[in-house]
Amino acid sequence: MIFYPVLFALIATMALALARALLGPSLYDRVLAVNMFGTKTVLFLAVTAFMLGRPDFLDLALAYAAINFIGVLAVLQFFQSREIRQRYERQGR
Amino acid sequence: MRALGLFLVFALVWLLLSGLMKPLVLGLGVVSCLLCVWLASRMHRVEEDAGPALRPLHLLAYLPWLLKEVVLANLQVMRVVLSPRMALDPVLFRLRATQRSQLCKVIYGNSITLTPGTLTLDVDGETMLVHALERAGAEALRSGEMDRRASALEASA
Amino acid sequence: MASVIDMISFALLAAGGFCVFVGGVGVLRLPDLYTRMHAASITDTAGPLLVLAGLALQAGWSLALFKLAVILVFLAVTAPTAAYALGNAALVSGYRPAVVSDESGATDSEGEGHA
Amino acid sequence: MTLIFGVFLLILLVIVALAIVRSEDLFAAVMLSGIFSLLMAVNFFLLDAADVALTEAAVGAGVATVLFLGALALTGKEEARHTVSPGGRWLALGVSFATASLLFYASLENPHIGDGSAPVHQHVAPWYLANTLPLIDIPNVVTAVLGSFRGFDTLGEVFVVFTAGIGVMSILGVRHSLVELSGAELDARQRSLRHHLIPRIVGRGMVPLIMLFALYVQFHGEYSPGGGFQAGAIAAAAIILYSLLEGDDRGRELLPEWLLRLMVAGGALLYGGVGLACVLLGGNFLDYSVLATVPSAGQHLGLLLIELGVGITVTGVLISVFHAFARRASR
Repeated sequence: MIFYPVLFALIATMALALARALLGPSLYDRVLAVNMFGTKTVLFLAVTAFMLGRPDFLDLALAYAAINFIGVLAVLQFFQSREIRQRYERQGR
Repeated sequence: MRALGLFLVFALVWLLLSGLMKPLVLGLGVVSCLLCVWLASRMHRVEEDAGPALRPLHLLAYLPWLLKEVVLANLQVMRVVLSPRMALDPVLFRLRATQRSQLCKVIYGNSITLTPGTLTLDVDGETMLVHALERAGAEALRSGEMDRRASALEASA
Repeated sequence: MASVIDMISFALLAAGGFCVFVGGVGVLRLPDLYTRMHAASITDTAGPLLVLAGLALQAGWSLALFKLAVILVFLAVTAPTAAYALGNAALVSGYRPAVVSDESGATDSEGEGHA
Repeated sequence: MTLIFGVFLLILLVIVALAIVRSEDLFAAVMLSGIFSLLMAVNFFLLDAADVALTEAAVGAGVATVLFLGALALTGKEEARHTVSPGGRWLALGVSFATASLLFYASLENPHIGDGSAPVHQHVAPWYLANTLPLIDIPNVVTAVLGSFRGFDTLGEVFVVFTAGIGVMSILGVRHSLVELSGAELDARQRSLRHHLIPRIVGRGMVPLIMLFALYVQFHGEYSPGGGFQAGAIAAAAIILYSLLEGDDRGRELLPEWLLRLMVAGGALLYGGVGLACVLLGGNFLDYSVLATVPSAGQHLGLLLIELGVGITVTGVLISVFHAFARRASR
């Protein structure tokens, strides 16, 4: 019972992050929304593990906490190499 | 020496994660820890500079101070977000980082980001590019207290 | 005794939920990417801190307590790193902040404006 | 109450799915599919399917976004415009609507969530639940079903992963050293996150820890959620993280390609080999009871080995696919 308020808050925040992901306007806002969504998921899974009475299921939250940031690093690398290519193209012209 | 230390840390993490004391699982744990030590040593073969080491005891003193800063900064940013007319005055500025070791510079940069209201955008040698939500946050960073405390984490070589 | 712990735990969890929600509102309300990242930072620091502390009281002295601590450490280490990566990606691609007094000259140097 | 949370999350899921389909900006679609995956994991978890949720977590959070971005770097950022005649559009709408109505109609006949009298709970499920402990002697029924009772299905899955890996490598992994690289391509290819201090130092610390966690998941599949598939994806995420930070070439130094190929084939071979060993020892294919003098000990050994095979193959395939994309990414 004591877990309901926090779960409601988390789901509401997920909806807000989703709104940001849909609204954009820039690509980076969408990345921000996904990243935020990931943290909320970690917390949601952790709280749910206790609500279901299975604290050993915390492994899931742990997995997310450990590898969720890899996606954002891939985003940085994506934009970086795109920028390099565009700079070369500008010089080429 | 370094490998042994890593192995002990990994073994401790494994035991606390697993909590199973069956011989088979413990044996697999030893194998897993050895595998991770091997991986870590392969990674560090290409390490260029290590820099002065981190002082663990100072870290213990640093963390509570950081916690206090994080809580205060959180309250500040929440106040901004909830105020009906958000009077924003964001600043983008460069900041000197006096840490010599890479690790301590990272700790400093991430501490700046961890306190809401300030955000490290780039690290370029001695300077960091920081975005602050309010001018007050920028002034607090410029006063250099966090920089000093992060530098104190380094062993004086 | 147990009920006192439950009540403290409840208070921590609810406070954490509140912080997370305020951060979410901030991400929706604030005007540009960098300012929104400050709001997201609330949900990455105060939120997990309070929620995981509340759960820790529920866990008591068990292995779950260690896992909660590891989750908190991982979040504390990776969240600012992800924020750096995102901010830097925007910077590299020449994203201009909406309102800012620029005292660094970083956004004028290179790149083109980018929606 | 769980039902309300579940319904709310499913509504969010539908919104995300519609947005993915509607979006013409492929980058936005990739990011939204990240959210889709997170929502799926939470939903699986609420339905008590922790093992599935962990798979979704490992693949969706660590690997999928990276691979999607790799694919995006190969193609364009915008979805290609394809022209459909109005008649074709109406036909497509009609077919979709008919299929959806049929599915909806069929779902009316479905048992309710958690209904104890549902057919699935009458036939094999009770048998699995009753016999996992006496026959195999492990607490996690999912692993028992996956590895032993239905070990043959899982063997098939491993070979699907194996085949998929071979397929991607044969399409993308073709060497093109003869192709002349321009300066931009060469530069972009060599670019890594090496000069970014913060991700680099943090990533270096995280890689061994993620790997340790992957091995923990691998070897605890019999006791808690996890097993070969999940562990393989998490381990691959660790190596992919290293490759992102230090550049693809250094990633290939850390785990050389011959080793990866060995892993891709060796894992599947190990799984099949265990099955054959069972036959040679006088049992049925993949009947691990004959592997040791005590049947349950044999089951333990068999499960350990086949999970290891699954983990090795999945790790090898995912890393190989990543390398195949990264090598092509700057073209």
